[in-house]
Amino acid sequence: MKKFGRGMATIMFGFGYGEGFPDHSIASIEIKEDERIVIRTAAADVGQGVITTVIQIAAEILRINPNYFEVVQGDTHKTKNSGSTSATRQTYFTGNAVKKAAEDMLANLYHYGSLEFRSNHPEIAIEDGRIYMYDDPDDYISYWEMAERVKERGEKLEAEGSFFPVTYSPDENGQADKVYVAYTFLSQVIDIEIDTDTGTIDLLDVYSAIDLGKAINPKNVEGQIEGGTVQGLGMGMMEDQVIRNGKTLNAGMTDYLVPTSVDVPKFKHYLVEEEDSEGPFGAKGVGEPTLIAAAPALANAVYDAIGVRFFELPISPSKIKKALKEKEKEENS
Amino acid sequence: MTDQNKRIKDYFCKHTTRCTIEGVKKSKRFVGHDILKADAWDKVTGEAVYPDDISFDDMLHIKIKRAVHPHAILKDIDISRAKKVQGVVDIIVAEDIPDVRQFGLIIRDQPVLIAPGEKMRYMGDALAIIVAETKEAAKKARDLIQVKVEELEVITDPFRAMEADAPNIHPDGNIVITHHLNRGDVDEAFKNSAIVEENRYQTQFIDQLPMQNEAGVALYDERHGVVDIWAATQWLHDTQADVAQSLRLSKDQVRIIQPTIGGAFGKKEDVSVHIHLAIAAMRTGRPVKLCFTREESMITQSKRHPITIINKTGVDRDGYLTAWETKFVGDTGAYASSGPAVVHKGMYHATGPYNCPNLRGVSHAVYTNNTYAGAMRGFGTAQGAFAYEQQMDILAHKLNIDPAEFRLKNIYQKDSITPNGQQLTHSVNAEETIKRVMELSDWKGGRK
Amino acid sequence: MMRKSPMKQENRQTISGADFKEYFQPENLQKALEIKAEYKEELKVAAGSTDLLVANYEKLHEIEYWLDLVKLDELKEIKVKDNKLHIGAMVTHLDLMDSDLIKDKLPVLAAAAEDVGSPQIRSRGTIGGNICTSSPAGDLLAPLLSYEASFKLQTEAGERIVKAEDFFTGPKRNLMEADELLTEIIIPMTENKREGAWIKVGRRKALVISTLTLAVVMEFEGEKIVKAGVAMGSVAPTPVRLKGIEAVMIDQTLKDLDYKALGKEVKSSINPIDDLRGTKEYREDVAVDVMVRALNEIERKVSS
Amino acid sequence: MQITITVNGAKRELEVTPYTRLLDLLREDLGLTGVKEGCGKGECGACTVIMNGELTASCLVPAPQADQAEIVTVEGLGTKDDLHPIQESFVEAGAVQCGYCIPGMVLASKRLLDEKPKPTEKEVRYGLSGNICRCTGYAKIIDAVMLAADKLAVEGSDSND
Repeated sequence: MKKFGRGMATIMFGFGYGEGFPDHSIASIEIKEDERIVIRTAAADVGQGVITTVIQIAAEILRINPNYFEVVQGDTHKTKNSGSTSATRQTYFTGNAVKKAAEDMLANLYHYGSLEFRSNHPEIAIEDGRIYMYDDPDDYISYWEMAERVKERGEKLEAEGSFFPVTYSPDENGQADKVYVAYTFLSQVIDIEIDTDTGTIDLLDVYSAIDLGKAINPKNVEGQIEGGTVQGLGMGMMEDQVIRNGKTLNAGMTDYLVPTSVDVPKFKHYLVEEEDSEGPFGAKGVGEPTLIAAAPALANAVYDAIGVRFFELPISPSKIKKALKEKEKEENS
Repeated sequence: MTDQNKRIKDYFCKHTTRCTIEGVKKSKRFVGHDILKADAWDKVTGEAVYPDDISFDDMLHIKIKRAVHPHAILKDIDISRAKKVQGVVDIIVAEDIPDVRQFGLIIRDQPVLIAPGEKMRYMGDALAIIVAETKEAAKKARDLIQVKVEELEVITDPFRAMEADAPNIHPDGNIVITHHLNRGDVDEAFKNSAIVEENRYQTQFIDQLPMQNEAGVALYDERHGVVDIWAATQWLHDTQADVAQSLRLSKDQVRIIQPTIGGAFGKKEDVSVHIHLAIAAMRTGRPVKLCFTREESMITQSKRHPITIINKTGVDRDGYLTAWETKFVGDTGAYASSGPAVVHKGMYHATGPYNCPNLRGVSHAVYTNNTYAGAMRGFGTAQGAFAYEQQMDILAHKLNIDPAEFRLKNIYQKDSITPNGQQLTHSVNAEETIKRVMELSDWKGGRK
Repeated sequence: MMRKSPMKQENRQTISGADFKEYFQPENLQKALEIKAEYKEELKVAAGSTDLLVANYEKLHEIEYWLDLVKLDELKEIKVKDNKLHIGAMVTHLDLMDSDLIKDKLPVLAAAAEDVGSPQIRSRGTIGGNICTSSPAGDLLAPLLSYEASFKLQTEAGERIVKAEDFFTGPKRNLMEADELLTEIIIPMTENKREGAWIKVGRRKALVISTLTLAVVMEFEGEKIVKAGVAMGSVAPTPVRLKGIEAVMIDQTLKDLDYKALGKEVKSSINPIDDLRGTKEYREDVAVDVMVRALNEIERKVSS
Repeated sequence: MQITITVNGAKRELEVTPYTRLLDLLREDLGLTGVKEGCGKGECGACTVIMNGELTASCLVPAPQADQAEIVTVEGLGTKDDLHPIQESFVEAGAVQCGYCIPGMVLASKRLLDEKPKPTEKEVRYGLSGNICRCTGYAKIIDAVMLAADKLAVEGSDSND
């Protein structure tokens, strides 16, 4: 028999290292004569897309197509510290650092532009890689020519930005004014079916609403929600590294199971975008929060389906089947 | 990148500098759009270079001989037979590198190689670095190394580890760190609660399981005295610092270059191949490569902490949370890694996004002889949520309220106070996420 | 955006020193049998290699003598002879899934083949390999038992036919001699109406080793069950045929059978263990319910 | 020992040992590092190639068994400047995160669409069931395959005109 169940969970996640730990990111931007804009950051792109995120942010500020950007990333000898890709911090920290660098660069474009045009900011327009006077768009200087001219001055068209918000270390009672820079919130509803013969869970649908301030790249945010949720569901129903007497019994992917394409549910998302955080364009981090609600929502759905609470993870078929049997016994007695 | 130019007119306000704030907000051309991922082209064609894709001519291969027991004193290590394997270039044991220091993310408690007389504390501890002309020769030599140990009690349970008579895994005892939370008057609040619900939750060891195992290549530039390491890390400059201090080099002498990273999820925060690669490269003067197998990766590198969570939660008759008492005991395994930060971060989130005026909590990260636990997506709060969100559901059912309504009653608003006493001054839209997810799922208080 | 690394491997073509002494890749069976006779247990036999390379991961270089059957086209056929189906040992899971003959005559075997591992494994793994590995969790094994398959074991000098139910002697053990090769699987056909059911239980929906498998095959004359094959995997040290259950079914109609009682009977006839894939208790309890499910499924098929 | 294989259309004669896996041969001897090793035991699909028209875990093929085989790796599909429609769909659908599983996913998609040009979502899920992805939760990958089916259908009808 199949039993339907639906569960909800709402979670929060304070991102950044917080707790008074020095947490910052440094980034730089350089406009080159050869039609490239180089962003330098040590932020590790582990697949989440920070490279694309910082390009979008810089492109937005510098008003030029993302195609022109190149990200120099991941070399201790070419980049300054950007902090780790962890704690859901890169969009917020490195995003802000890049935004500041880009803003500094934009200001410099105005500065050098006003020198070239012997004018001042209100009369100057900057867009799509061109600097010109409003009244004569055809007489423009490209960013690349500007880089050349700045070079001729013996300077570089380069800008650096950093972001270093303050948090405080909690006291012996765990109390402080600001422990984390901000919080991301997410609510999820998960629909499942339990096969009472085998104790297995079929994942049907997952509905998510995330308070992320602003999605710099909505599709990549969706990718984070889907990927994080599936990891959380793996935690909820199958993943378990079994270590007995110090030795792992299932070292390898034969018996350490994660969900396959056949196991995963369908998704629907809602992005709550109030643009009210101090991150770039109001964005907050999403990486970790996307995982956290899945296991409890699943546990609540299991309870909804069969009326049994599971306090131990993962909620495996063996546990479900045993619980069903005990419940049946209880109901019969 | 696809043709963004076509879309520029749609999103771009021509007189940008003269727009109103509102106009600027709507005129975003790139932020808020589905710009295609910059690195996707390399990745769909197989051109992206991951650490294990890098090779040099004349490159040597490394295998690591690892612990033979989860908790034992190394009495003797005999590499004489292994050295005779054809193609073996170097076998490095602790006595070859007397100056090398311990490493670790937060506490430097991990030895680079275990020396005779020292303890192996889990199955992933390294005993010898085998460097050979081929992978096969390195494997064969590794399997010929003979090790004698004196076995100690294997501590597998953090509660056993905390007992007075448990042997110390590290000199300073088995409790790595303890944190507390205290707000309001919990005992009084429980007395005045309509319902008090107490449960014990247990989570498991999880492997982050990024598809790409730890791997890397290193090269020693003798002229400049710089060792170049191509290997993944989630924090370039921190790994650089850890490697440099361990090898007693200046930071400038350790250059880490990040190839494309095949997933991480917290697993690539810790040093894995880096120090062994550097040592082998510096000793042999040749390029060296070390790739973990999946088994090695699972046994050696960090896990998600199993945490025992005891939650006691009170509500009043109207369905408002009154008090919350929590205890987190996290098994951080043989080494601290991120453990000193993970377990209490979980506790700091123990109540979820819900207003609760009275709070008491304690958390311990505890050493055992299991594979060490460190960072994984969620960092203690995923374990915590499994507990608090079931508490919320259980209480809703006991109160006979729709679980969504119960959450809405207690959900954080702007200016709510977190368990740490932090006032949430901005960007608190938790309530809206509940309302939106109810809409999206056509929520009717449980079953469809 | 990303620069191509100058260090990326280009055609290198270097070969490291080898331990192996001989790699035999005979092109006919006789030659293969001669090699087997000469080298016996020293040989590692490679069919689809999907088990061999897993079992020897990180120590392939230690294998001295290989016997590769991949060029024995004579073992890749599925044919009917003397009212029996003959399946060559080198027939892959994918071949079984795709064969009209198998789908028509042995649907339970075809269904089991479809549940083996992944597309990547099914295209290479063979029926002969599944049998010779003799894992209690081998997905094809319960169906072969329930279809009363026999295995042809050949040596250089001769051959013998062994019933599937006698073949398996323990976990990853069987009664093959060192000079023998499994060459053919022989399954009797019937004029009777034959229906069956296949159930695989695992901890996820694909790419998983079975926690438990059940294959039920029944032959009917009219409504009467004249023959029954009931077999399970992963519930004992070997795949097992449940003859006691079969005996209860013979000469009955489906209507006569008490499905739940039979399920309970199944539970008491198996001897599972606790392992990573499930507890003993789980396997026993699931056995009851999947037996009922299988019988319901057969009932549905018979009546439609 | 010597074998002859055709890789991405080019015929090669290669010297191999039995303990050279097809995976090692492709990666180390031919430099086709788009073929990835994720587990070495056929449990993850990162090393997937198309061998004689079928999906194959190249980590489980001793090189001599690939003698006379036709192999397609991801490098045989499209280049960065001229993506195959399946690769293009993966980029456009946002199906790529860390990318380590992607070459195998692209090949599994190709094999599926070669056989079933208009697959249902369920067929796509089963077609990809031998390839583990840890980043994406598969949703965008499934989208990508459906998108690729549409693109290939349009392409096919164009060439029929």
